[in-house]
Amino acid sequence: MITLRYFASLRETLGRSTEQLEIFELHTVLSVWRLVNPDFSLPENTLTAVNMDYVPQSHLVKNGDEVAFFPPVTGG
Amino acid sequence: MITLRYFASLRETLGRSTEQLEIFELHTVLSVWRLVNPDFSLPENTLTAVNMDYVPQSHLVKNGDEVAFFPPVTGG
Amino acid sequence: MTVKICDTAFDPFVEIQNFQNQLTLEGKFGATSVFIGTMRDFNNGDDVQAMTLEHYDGMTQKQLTQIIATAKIKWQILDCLIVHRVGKILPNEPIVLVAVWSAHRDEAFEACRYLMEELKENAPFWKLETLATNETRWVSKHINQEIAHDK
Amino acid sequence: MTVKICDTAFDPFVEIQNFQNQLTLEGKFGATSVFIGTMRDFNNGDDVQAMTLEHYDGMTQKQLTQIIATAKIKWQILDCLIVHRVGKILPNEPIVLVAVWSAHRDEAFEACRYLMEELKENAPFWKLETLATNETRWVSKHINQEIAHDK
Repeated sequence: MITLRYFASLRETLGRSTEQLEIFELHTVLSVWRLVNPDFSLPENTLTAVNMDYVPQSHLVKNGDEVAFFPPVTGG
Repeated sequence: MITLRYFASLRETLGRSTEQLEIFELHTVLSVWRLVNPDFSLPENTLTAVNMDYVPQSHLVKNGDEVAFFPPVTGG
Repeated sequence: MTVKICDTAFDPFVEIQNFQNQLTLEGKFGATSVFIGTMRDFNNGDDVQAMTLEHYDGMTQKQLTQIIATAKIKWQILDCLIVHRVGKILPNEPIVLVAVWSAHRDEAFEACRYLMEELKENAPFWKLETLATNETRWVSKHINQEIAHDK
Repeated sequence: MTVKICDTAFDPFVEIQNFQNQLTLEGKFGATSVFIGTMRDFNNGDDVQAMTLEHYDGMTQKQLTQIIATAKIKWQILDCLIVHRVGKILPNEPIVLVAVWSAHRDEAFEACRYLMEELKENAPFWKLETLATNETRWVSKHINQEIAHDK
């Protein structure tokens, strides 16, 4: 089981902030996105994190991971 | 009449902080120093100011001026 | 080294004083460099009446802790404090506070600047502005290059 | 734009707060950059028990006012405050405070740093240290290059 999280404008666009997913094959961050959002390609500039560390979209996910997708950050 | 002022270690070395002087000829900051301190050459790195603005030692002084001599500043 | 996330208004000077009072660095620090980001009532040419700051709770703390760890390797920091506001913010309220204590001025200045730039680059915060017109918009790094230099 | 010379101890955070409270810049400033120089109990490898700060009254204010005028040309500063201590100072007491208010972060950071560097370079202050041994010595820029980078 992996947990997916969406933030800010991406959360609003998708209409949800979190969901859970069983994975049975090798998956990258990008392929997980495609699995759950087949009709909506990952917006350019989206940042991706696994277990709260930034990772590239090619990063392999494993069971228990928290995978997050969000737009460029604008704090401070 | 011009006013001379000395600060910090230079004031301590000379044993006075201020003095007044009549000048009757053209004088630069350096020649004024030599006039009042004939036995003590102006220490290297001494900073000079006229009327509270930094000036080079070649700056001409005139009656009414306040001429100051002091070591490198160390504030802040 | 302390990171605080606040969901209500904070007074940056009270935060610094309270933090400094519990430090045991008397006579050891010669330099304190502080940055405070405050909400303006305008941005990108528009009047703004409020802002909602969303963040990724947990990742924020993790990223800021990593940024501080890197700063400690680069400069001799005696201590530092980062406070960041989340939730609904009104103009003139502080958004972020970064404070660094060091023996020397160069290190305090540079580390404070570094922490602030890295925070803006990596900490997962997002600003939703409510304009004077009641319209809302997500602050973007891309619409206007200005924004990347703001605050 | 305010320059204050204090011959008794001052609280930098109270100074900033009082100054900021009388500003009429609500919602206009997004960035405040602050530097505080504090007396340490060591310098150049020696324990220091006190310091006496001499200055050239009048020239100090004139020089600082000129430095601020130059900074205002270089950066869009909304306001700034410089407070400098003179007289006898004990370890852990603040020596100098520089605070800059601006719309944007870059300007606040850069102007604050500039004011501080120019102050150290041009404002007529001199430090006489009293060491733990009761010996006194004038702090010099030349004995040790470190000193130029201190605080």
